[in-house]
Amino acid sequence: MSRISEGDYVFMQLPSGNHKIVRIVADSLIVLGKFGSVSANTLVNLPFYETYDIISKTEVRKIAAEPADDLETSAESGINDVLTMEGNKIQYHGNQTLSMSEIEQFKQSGLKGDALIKKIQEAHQDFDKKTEFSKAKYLKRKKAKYMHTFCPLPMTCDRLLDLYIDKDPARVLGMDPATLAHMLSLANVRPGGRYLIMDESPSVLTTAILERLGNKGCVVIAHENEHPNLDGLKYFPQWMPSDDFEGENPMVRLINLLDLFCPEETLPFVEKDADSLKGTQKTQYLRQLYRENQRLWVRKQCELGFDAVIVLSTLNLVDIVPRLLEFAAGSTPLVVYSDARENLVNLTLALKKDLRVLAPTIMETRLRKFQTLPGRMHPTMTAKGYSGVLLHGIRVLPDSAAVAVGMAAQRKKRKIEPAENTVQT
Amino acid sequence: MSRISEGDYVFMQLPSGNHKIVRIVADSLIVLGKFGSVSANTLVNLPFYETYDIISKTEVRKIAAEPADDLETSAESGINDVLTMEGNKIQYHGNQTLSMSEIEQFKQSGLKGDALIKKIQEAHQDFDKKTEFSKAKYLKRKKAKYMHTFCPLPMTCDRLLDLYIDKDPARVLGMDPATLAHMLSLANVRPGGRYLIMDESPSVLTTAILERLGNKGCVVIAHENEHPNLDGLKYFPQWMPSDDFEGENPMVRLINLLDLFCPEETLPFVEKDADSLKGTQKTQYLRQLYRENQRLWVRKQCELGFDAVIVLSTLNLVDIVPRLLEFAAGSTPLVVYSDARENLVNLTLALKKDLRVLAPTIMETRLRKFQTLPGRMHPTMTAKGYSGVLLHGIRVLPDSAAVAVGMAAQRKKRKIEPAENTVQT
Amino acid sequence: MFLNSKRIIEEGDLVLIWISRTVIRPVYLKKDEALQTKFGHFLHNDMIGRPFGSQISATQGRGFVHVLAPTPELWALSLPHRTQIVYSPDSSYIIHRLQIRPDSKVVEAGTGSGALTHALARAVGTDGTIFTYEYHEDRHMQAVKEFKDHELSDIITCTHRNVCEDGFQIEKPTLATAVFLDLPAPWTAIPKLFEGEILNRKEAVHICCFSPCIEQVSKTVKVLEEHGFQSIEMVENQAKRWEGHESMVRSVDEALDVLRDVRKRRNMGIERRKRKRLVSEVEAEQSEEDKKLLRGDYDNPVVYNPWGKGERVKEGDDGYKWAPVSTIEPEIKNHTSYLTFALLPPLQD
Amino acid sequence: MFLNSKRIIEEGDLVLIWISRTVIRPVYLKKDEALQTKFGHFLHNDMIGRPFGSQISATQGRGFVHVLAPTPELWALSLPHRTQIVYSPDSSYIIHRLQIRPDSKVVEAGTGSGALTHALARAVGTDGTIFTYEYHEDRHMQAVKEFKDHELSDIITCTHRNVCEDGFQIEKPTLATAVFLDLPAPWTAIPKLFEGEILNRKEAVHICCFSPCIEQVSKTVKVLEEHGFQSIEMVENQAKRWEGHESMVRSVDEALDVLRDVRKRRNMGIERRKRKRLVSEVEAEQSEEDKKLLRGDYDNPVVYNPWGKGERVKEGDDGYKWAPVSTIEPEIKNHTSYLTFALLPPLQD
Repeated sequence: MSRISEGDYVFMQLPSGNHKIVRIVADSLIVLGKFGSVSANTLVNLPFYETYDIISKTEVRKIAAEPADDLETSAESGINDVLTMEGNKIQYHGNQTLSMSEIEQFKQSGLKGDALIKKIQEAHQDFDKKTEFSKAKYLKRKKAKYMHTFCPLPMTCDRLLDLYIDKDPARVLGMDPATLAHMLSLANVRPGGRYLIMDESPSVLTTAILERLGNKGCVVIAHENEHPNLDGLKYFPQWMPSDDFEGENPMVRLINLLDLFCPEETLPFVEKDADSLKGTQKTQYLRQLYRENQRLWVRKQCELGFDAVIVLSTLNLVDIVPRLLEFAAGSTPLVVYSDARENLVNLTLALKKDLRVLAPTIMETRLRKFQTLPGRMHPTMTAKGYSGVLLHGIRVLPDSAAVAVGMAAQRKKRKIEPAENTVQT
Repeated sequence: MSRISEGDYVFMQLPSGNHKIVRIVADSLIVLGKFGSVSANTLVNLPFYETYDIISKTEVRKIAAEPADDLETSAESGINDVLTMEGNKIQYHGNQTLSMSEIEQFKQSGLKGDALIKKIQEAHQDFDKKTEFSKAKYLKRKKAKYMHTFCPLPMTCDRLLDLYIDKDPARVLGMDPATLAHMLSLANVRPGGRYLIMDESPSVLTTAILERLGNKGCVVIAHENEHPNLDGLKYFPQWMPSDDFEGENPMVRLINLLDLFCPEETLPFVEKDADSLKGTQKTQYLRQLYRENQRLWVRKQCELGFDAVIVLSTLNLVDIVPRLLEFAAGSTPLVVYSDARENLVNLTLALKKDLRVLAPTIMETRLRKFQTLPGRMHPTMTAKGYSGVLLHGIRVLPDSAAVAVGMAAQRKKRKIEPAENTVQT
Repeated sequence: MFLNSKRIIEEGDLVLIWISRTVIRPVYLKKDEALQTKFGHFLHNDMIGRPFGSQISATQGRGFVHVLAPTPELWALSLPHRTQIVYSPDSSYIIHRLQIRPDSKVVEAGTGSGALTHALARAVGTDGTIFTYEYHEDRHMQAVKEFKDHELSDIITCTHRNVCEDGFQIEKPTLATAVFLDLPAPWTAIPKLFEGEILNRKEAVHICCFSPCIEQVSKTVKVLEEHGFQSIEMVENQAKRWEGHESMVRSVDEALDVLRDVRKRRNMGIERRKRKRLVSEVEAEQSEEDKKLLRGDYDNPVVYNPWGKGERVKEGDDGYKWAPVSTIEPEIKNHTSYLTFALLPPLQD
Repeated sequence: MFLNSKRIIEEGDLVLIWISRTVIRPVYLKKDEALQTKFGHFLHNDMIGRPFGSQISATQGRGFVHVLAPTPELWALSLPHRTQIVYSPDSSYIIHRLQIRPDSKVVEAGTGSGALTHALARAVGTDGTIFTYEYHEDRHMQAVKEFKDHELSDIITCTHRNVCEDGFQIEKPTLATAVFLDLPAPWTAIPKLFEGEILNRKEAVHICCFSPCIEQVSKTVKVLEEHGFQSIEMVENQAKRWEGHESMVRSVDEALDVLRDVRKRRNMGIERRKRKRLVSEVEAEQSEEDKKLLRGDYDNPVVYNPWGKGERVKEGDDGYKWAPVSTIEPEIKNHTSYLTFALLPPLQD
């Protein structure tokens, strides 16, 4: 994964700090908006992680610069002023950036990229008087605006999530990367595991788990609609489930809630002699057979118990989670995400009465990014607001006496109490 | 307020980082637990803010040291190790502190205070090899344990709150100082203002407002029980309300919810000729008269409207807040504290339907303290967990058409919508 | 204006016209004038004589505004952001920790937008004084004008000065017990506090330095220690704003019924296609409802649609189940500045 | 053990006995042995053959425990805190950002308690390798033993070494694509990564330095830049734990009724005293209920007591109204460490 290949989805980091996912299709033109366009063929075999300047549609040049990603453009104390150091004294010069019309003149004179930046820099009368910090900030800001550069990065789930958070956080239920990461650990996701999940995001949770599975194990997606939302999975063609009846052991298996919870309502599958069928009838039959086998595999796994139940859904959690719990093996984690703590508070209260989950706990993890410019270190001035939290607990098996009297009895508070309470009450 | 006077309540900062409030009563003994005891007379006229070493019950000595207040005792990466610098290299030496029995030996040899610390320090074989940081930390820790020192500070509401947070945060509904401070600003508390409050804390909110009022204005405490909780107010005798009928314009006035909401149920006050009464009968009558005048003053103010309504109560907020709103003048702030965000979410939803509060908003403010030792700057490793939040909004007067149809109509969503919504919907 | 409890709006008053959370317009009321907004035309005459907090309707249309009395917080919200302002979670904690009381004398540098100065003025009231210093001349002039307009000139003394170089001394002693420094290099200003009669050394003096970068804190702490300050403590104040909303409660049984509905319609479609091949006229016997079902269209009212999918459902609409949730503002103030507090004990005679 | 999906407990298994949130005991099961706790006596025989997650009752008394399969997170919870551990909100984000995948090769220094090492081992699985280094000999020995006991020795290669001085090179190339440094001076270890076949320079290498103090971050960032690392980003991960509870809903009408009740009893008391002075025998005519009321005692059952004041009311008890609320842990982890991430692009041939 160190060079771009044809067919790849590539995550383009742009000088503005924004991102774009492009697909490398032979002979196509890759359009990066105001940062220029370049032919896909030119990109094939370029190393990832380097920054390139677009010279023309068929020519790019590797440059030393790093894309602007750690510099804030938002307000900072005195940021609109030019601060200069004279000896030990700090002087203010007010806002003295070039006017847009001056910059336009430079641009129309045909200057581009680095050369344009240099010109603007020279024209800025106070440039030499600036502190190192404000110089760095000024250059980065100008670069972000006028450079035709990009930095190609391989697609990862982390980058997919970043993209959604930038463009439309509601689609990922306002989930921040630290929370997603925490879900994977708390759910004990590991190569070879088999996980029952609900994923209402455009497959962000799904791809995150798949990255951890490698080529072993399986994700079963229980979806509430006729078809699941696999929008993000398309950037990872290796995992995309298909109706391809030749496929073996797919990493992603699908089941809708009706087939999951009410198998008795599934219409009986009528076996046929495939060899006696022809053409589309045969193809159709084999596809149905493949789906039926998938369904049977999932139902079998439901009986064996999954290695974790992981839920990212806007269905009433108090309603859906206890039903999914039935399919978790003993001692496996339950992890539930919600974009509102209130939903998980209600779920906790319900689970406290349901004895099948040990120590249900709500966790809130929040990342805080910093600017790390020398001498100017501080958390970024603004950040996305996240309200998402997760609940985790461990599926346990209440003792046989309790199990014998059935589910209804379990929901009532039982006389037998956990060890720690025995002495406390 | 620069020296201790007889009768003062004094906030004692102790070497452990703990605090204690003591009252300076002539000829009494001030007991500071393991940090020693000293006679109150010895303390009278001592300057505040200095640190004193207790030599004997009748003798203290001013010392240069500052009480240990910015140093953490909790775990820090490698804190249990002795780190030494040898050239540029960092060496580990494991945990090599003295054993308790060794220290006890020193103590039994009669050593005290600074001398004891020095001895322990000398005995610590690796002391010279430690980094400046670990030296500072080591010394502070030892000081905290063996010094008989204290630092007297004047009583303030800020310190009162600190004390409750240390000892029993539930009594102040887990309210952190930043939230209290924010309430005062959002409620527009200023000298001369008249505020209607509920204060379920031991008067922490009350004293915070009183500090801002100086000697002008008034706090009316609406209390749900027969008597309000004025536990914290006793440390500020100047503000303590009394049944003293000689008192004029008390800063604190009390009214219970029944007298506030149902004045028609208050038994009619029977006026008498005070001069015709004698002894306890007269005293009792004058006291009743004083209370009645207070009640009338409060009811009058209710009609005029208060300068803010500030609520710190565990009564159902959706129930109590709309009732209190009636007594707020137009354009004055509503500020409500709760130890659970859920309660304020419910209140926000109720207020959105009730048109009398503009832009009800929930704010969460959290302080994060840092260790500022040179070269070892970081947020404190642990901190109290606060869950409290506040709601604020502005009391407004819905237009007359709406008012005319009465309160019931207001609770329904009206056709007229705020300006910003007119274009959005 | 900022310091009284006026109840009725009069001509000449400064009012803050609340148009929306993000649009608050300061207006001095004058007879026969009007406020023009994109939401309508609002007559000053409709406001004068009414109580503060009144809802005023546009001369035409359904728009309305609220007319509010000025407070430091509302004023800060109404400011076009000339420079970064000290936001209320910070300013309120600063005032709290600096133990500012009615009658306090406070030194502030720089004045900046004047947002904190307003809050400080409210706290000290008419018996106290704020001595505020600003290097930037335009900002200084702007602040002087504003404090005059806001009738705060008696409380606030403005000085145009680079305190880091020229110190704090003015013609009269300031004798402050509280100091607030919002400067790029507070450590250069701290020594200047000891030149002239700036601090009231008979009382404890509380100081707060407000710096965005951690390196500024290190330098500040060092210089504070060198100058005899104690109880040095640095804190950050992280504030988040939440709103209450109602979120639709969608049950599993409803989800299952949606799936059953889809399955039923699909099966009927299969049956229909089968039958069509055999006896096409059978179709004519179907009921109207079954015919509708066969169309399999979500716009079709017969489709089971428990959550109003594709319809315009407003939060809290009847016919659906709702639960309270909180949502955070989309962009939070992740950092404002580090607040370094310290205390200078009184000098003993 | 840590890497499989075993369902049934067997003799010899390592299980984690969950006694309470704060007491989790690692136990290797052996026939006829028992676990003694202050809550009771638990027989290994009662656990062997049962499914993981089973609830096991004490041989006498009402106490019980749960028998859990080990995971890195549970293992970390069970640790007597030998040294500060990397907590799960941090460790999970570190693994995420370092893009650790099944088959990754990872360099970790120092090993510490091994909590992160366990999580790393789970992430790389049997096809990957963790090269972990520890200066402190006791800790190293302890870790070696633990990884062996946990059947992770094939995945984890432990080296007793001061990497800041002696580098990372061991007998075989490590060729790592991810590096985690939890050292007092990571900037002294970074140059050592370029000595020997430590990094896989054909792939991008991700690094994370874990430092509690901000000054350590400054030095680290500088050295990372000098060594060609890019996309340098420092973050803090603030995690808080919440619990759901039910809080009693107390209405205003109930509060008013309590006050009315007090007032009524007080007035009756006054009346009674008056009458007593006049006709003491009238009192005998009072009803039993009025007599009770006159006692004016809160323990008196006739007193109106809607919220069970003075009684033992358990959260959620019938007869009261409750609302869901969340409460935070009384002491939070305010800071663990700053996480500095960076990326070293692959070398181009």
